[in-house]
Amino acid sequence: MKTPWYEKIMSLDKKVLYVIMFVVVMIPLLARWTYNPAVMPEVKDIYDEIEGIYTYNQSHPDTPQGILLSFDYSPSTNAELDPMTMSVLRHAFMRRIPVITWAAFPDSIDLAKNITTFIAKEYGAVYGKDFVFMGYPYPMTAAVIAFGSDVRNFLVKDFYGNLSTALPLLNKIYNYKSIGLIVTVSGTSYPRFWVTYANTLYGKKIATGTTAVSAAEFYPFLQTDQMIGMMGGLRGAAEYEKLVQALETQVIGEDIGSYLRNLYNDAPEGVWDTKIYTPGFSEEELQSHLSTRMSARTGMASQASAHFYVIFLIILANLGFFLSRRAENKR
Amino acid sequence: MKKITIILLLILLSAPFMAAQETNEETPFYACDLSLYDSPNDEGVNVELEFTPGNTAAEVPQYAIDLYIDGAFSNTIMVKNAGALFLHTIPVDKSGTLVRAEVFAYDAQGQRQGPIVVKEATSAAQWYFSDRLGAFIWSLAFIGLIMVLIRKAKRGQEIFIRRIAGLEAIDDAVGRATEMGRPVYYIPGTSVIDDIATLASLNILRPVAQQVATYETPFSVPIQDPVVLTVAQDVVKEAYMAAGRADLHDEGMVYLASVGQFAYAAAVNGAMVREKPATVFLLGMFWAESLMLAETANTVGAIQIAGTDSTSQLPFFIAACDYTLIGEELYAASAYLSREPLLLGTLKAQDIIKGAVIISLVLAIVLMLFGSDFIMRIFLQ
Amino acid sequence: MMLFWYTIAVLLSLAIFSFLWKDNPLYKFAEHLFVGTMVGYQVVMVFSQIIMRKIVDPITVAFDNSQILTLISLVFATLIGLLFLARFSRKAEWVSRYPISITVGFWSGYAIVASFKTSVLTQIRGTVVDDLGQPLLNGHLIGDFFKNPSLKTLDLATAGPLLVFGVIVVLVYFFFSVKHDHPIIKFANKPALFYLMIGFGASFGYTFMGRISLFIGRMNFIFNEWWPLFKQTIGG
Amino acid sequence: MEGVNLMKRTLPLFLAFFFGLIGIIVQMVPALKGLLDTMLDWMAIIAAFALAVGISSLTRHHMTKIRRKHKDIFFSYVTFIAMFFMTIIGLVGYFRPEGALQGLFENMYNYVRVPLDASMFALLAFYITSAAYRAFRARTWLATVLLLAGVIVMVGRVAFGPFIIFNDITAWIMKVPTTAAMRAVNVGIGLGIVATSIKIVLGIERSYLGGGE
Repeated sequence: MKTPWYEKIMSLDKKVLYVIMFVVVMIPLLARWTYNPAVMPEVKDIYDEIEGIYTYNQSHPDTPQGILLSFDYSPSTNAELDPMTMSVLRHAFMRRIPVITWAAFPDSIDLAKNITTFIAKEYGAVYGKDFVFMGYPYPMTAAVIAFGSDVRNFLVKDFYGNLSTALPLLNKIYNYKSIGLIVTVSGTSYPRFWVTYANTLYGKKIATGTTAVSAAEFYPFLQTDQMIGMMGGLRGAAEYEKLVQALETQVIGEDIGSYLRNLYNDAPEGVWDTKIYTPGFSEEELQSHLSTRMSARTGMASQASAHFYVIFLIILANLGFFLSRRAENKR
Repeated sequence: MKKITIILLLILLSAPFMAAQETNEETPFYACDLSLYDSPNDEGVNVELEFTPGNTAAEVPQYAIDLYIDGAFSNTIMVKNAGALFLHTIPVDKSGTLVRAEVFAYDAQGQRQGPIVVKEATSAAQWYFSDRLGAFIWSLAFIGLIMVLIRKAKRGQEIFIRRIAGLEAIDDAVGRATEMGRPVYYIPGTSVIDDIATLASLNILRPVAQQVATYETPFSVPIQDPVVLTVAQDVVKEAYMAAGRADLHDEGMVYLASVGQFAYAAAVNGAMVREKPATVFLLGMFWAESLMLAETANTVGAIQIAGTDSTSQLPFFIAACDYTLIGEELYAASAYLSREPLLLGTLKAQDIIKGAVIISLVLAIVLMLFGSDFIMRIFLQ
Repeated sequence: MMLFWYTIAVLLSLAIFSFLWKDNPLYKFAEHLFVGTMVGYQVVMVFSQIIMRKIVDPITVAFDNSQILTLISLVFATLIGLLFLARFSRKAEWVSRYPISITVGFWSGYAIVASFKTSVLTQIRGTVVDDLGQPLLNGHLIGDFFKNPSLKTLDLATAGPLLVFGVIVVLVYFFFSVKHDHPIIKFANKPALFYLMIGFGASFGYTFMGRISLFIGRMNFIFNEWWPLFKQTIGG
Repeated sequence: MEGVNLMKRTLPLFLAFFFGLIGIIVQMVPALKGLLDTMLDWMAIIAAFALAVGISSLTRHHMTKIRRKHKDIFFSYVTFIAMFFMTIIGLVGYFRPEGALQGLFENMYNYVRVPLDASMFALLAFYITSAAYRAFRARTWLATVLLLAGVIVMVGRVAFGPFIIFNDITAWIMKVPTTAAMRAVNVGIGLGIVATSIKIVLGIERSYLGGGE
C-alpha cells in the first residue's frame, strides 16, 4: 500500500529539513535582502537621546557632552552585538560627538579596538580629539566609580600608552558631568551593573544593547526608566541601523561609496596617527565598510525567513498529524 | 566673668585677621558630607568612605581627603567637585585598624582650607554574613529534619513516593538495548564535580550500571571532566561487582571523550552515529550542547531519558527527548531507584521544608496585603 | 599568511557542517582534531595557570620569605592531588578516593547555604515583592483596573496574582511524598502543567532567534571576512 | 581487614564530612576569608592532577582502537598528533612568550579552536529546527499548549506590521507564566541541591565513592 502524503510529511528526513534550512538562511544573506523593521520606541529613544546630545553640543561648542560606550561582550555574541556598537559609533562620529570606549573583558579588547577604529576611520575622526580607547579597565567597578570624580586619576594611560592628561578629549570629558549617555552593549548581566552604579549613584542615563536571549531580563529597567532605551537582539540592531542609515543619507547623501573614496583625497599629512589607522580605503576595505552598514538587516532577513520556515514546518507537521488521525478514526 | 572678658578681648584683637573664620564658626562656609564606616560582611580589611561635596564647583572646585591609618599618614585622595557622591574603599592590613579621614577644601584661588570635617572608623571582621543568616537557619532546620526522618525510616516506617515516569522507564529502556544488541550510553552532564547536579547524576549512574551489567548490555560512559571521570570509573566498577558481573567490566567503558563542551559534543555525536546506541541517558548539568546530543540520539533512533537542573536547557529536553526529569526529580532519582530508607527519609524532609517554604510564601503575601513585612524579615531574609 | 589561517578556519567550519548530512571522513577529521587540540590546550592551561601560578610560583615565594604555614598548605594540597595518580596502580587505586571525597565534601558543604539563599529564599522573596519593593498582590492596581478598565490596567492588576498562583501550583505539583488523589495535589495538577508547558514552549521559541544568529554569524565570517580577503590576496 | 576497611571506607567518609563542614563555615563566616581562599586554591590544585587520569583514559581509548586495527585508526592518530602538538607548542610558548611557537599557539587557538567551537554551536540552528518540527504537534492538550506558546513567541520575535501584537503577547508570556514556572522549578532545584549536599556531607549518600557498604 502506498503511504498517503500526510503520513510522509509527518516523518520527513532530517537531511531534507536541514538542506532547506540552509537554503532559507543563505538566500537573503547572498542576495543581500534587507528586512525593514518597524522601529520600536525603546530603540528610537536611544537615537533621540544621541540626537539630543548633538543639539546640545551645537549650542555648547566649548563644553560638549560625550558618550561612553562600553564593549561588555566577548566575541561569542558578536553576530548580534557588533552591528549595535557599529551603528551607535557611526551615529556618534557622524554627529562629531566625543566618544570614549573601553572593553569589559580581556578577550573583548581586540574586538573593541578594531570596531572603534574601523568606524572612526569612516568619518575621519582623530584619536585623542574625537575619540579615545581606554583598553580594559580593571577592576571595572572602580573605573565606573572613578568616573564620578575624575577618571584620569584611575586610568592614567589609555590603551596605546598615552597619558590620559595628554589627551585633549579626556581633559574636556573626564567625569559623568560631561557624559551625556552611557551605552553598554552586552550578552551578560553587565547592564544591571551599570544601572546599579552609574544610574543609581550618579543619575546617568544608560542605554543598553543586548542579545535576544537576555532582553527579557532588562525590560523591567525600561519600565522604571533606569534605562532610557534598549536594543534587543539582531532585531534591535536592525532598527538602529535603519535609523542611522536614514540620518547618513540626510547628512552625507545617498552615495556612501564615493564619500568614503574621496574622504582622504586631499587630506593633510599628520592629522591622523597611522598607529591608529591609515587614511584611505582599498576597494576591499570599502566593500566591508559598505556591507557592515546593513549587516543587521540582512541578518534579520535571514532570521525572519528561518522563523517563518520553522512555523511553516510546524503547521505542515500538524496538518499531517490531523489528517492521519482522521483517517485512523474512519478506519 | 574674667574669662569672658579675656575671650572677648582676644576676639576683638583678632577680628581684623579672622573675619573670614569667624563667619565660618557660625555657619561654616565649607561643607561636605563624609561618612566612614567598617565594610560589612568582610574579614576586616576594608573601610568604606562616602563623600558628598557641600559646596558648588565654583566655590570649591576640588577637595582633598587625607587618610591616616593607625595614626600614620597614608595618602591623599583628590576629589574633583562633580556635585555627586564619591565612593572609595580603603584597604587596610588587618582587622582592628583605625582609619582617620580629614577633608580639606581647595577654594577658587587654590588655597587649601580645613580640615573641614574629620571622621574615624575602625575596621572589624564579622563573624557571620548577616544576609546569609536566614538561609543558614533554614539549612540547619533541614539537617535536623533529615536526621529525625532517617531515624523514623530506619524503624521501618513506610514512606510513599509518587511515580516518576522517566525513572520507571529505565528498566524498559535498558531492556530494549539488550534486545536490539546495541549499547547503552550514559552522559553524566558536561559540568564539573563542584556542580551538585553532576553528583546527583553519578548517584543515578550506579543503579543504571548495575541494571546494564545484569542484562549484559554494552555500556559506554563518555565524560568531559577529569575529576568526574575518576568518580564515574569507581561507580561503574563497583556497580558491575555488585551485580556479580565483574568479568564484564572493562576499564574503557568510562572514558574521557574530550574536554570543553563543544569538543565533547563533537566527539560524542560522532561516537553515537558510529555505534548507534539504543538508549541514551542525558542526566546532569548541560549547556548549549544539550540539544546537539539529544537530537543526534534521536537521529540514530535511540530512546532518550534526560534530566537536568538547568532551566535554560529543560525546554530542549522536553521537546527532543522521550522522557525528561524536571529539575528536582533529578535529585530525587537516587532515592527513588534505590528505595533505601535513609534516602527516602531525606526526600520526605525535602517535601516538608518545601511545604514550610510555600506556607511562608503565602503568609508573607497575606501579611503584605496588610502592610506588614514581618515574615519577609524573619523567614525570607 | 592571514589567508592561510582564515582558510583553515573556513574549511574546518564546513567540515563540521557536513555532519548534518551524514558522518563522513571530513567531519571525523575535524572532530578528532578538535578533541586533540582541546586536550592539548587544557594541558597547557593547567600547567601555566595551576601548576605554575598556584603551585610553583607561590611555593618559591613562600620558600624565599620562609612562610612556613603557606608552604605546608601548598605542599599538602599538592600531595593530595598527587594521590590521583594512585589510579595507575591496581593495588593502591582506592587511595585516589581521598582527593575525591575532599573535593566532593567541600563543594557539597559550600553549596548548602548558598543554594538555599539564591535558589530558594531570593526567588520566594521575588514572588512576594517585585524589584522595586512593591507587593505583587497589590490592591491598588486591582482598584485601578475597576476605575479605568483597559488592557493595560488589566495586565498590571493580574500579572502579580497570576505569577504568585503559578509559582505555588508548580511548587505543589512536584511534591514527591503526597498521594496523587490528595485534593490539593489534584487541584494543582492541571494549572501547574499548563504553566510548565507555556514556560517550556515559550523559552524554546525565545531561544530560537539566538540560535539562528549563531549560524548567520558563521556565514558572515565566511562571506564577509574570508571571501573579501581571499579575493584580495588572489586578485592582487 | 578491619584496618583496610577503615582506610578505604570510613576515612573518605570522614574527610567528606570534615571538608563539608569547612565548606559550610567559610560560606558563613566573613572573618575566615583567608581560609576560603586557601580552600579554593586547594580545590584547583587537587583537580589539576586529575587531568593526568583524564589523558591516560583518552589515550587508552584511542590506543585500543589502534591496537584493534579499527577502521578509524587514522583519526586516532590525528587526535594524538593534535594533542602533542598543541601541548608542546603551548609549553614552549609559555617559557618563550616572544618566540614563534607562542604565535603558532595563538593561531591554533584563534583559527582552529575558535571556529570549531563556533561551528559546533552554530549546528544548533539546525537541531532546534528539527526538534521543533518533531515536538510541536498537537497530540494532547499539553502538547498543544507547548506548541502555541512556542509559535507565538517565535512570531513575536520577528513580528512586523500587523503581527506586532504578537510582540506584546510574547512580552506577557515571558513576564508572567514563564517566570512563574521557571521560578518554581528553580526553588525545587535549590531544595534538591541542598538535600543532596546534606546527604553527602552526612555520609548518607555515598554512591560517589563507588557506593555499597
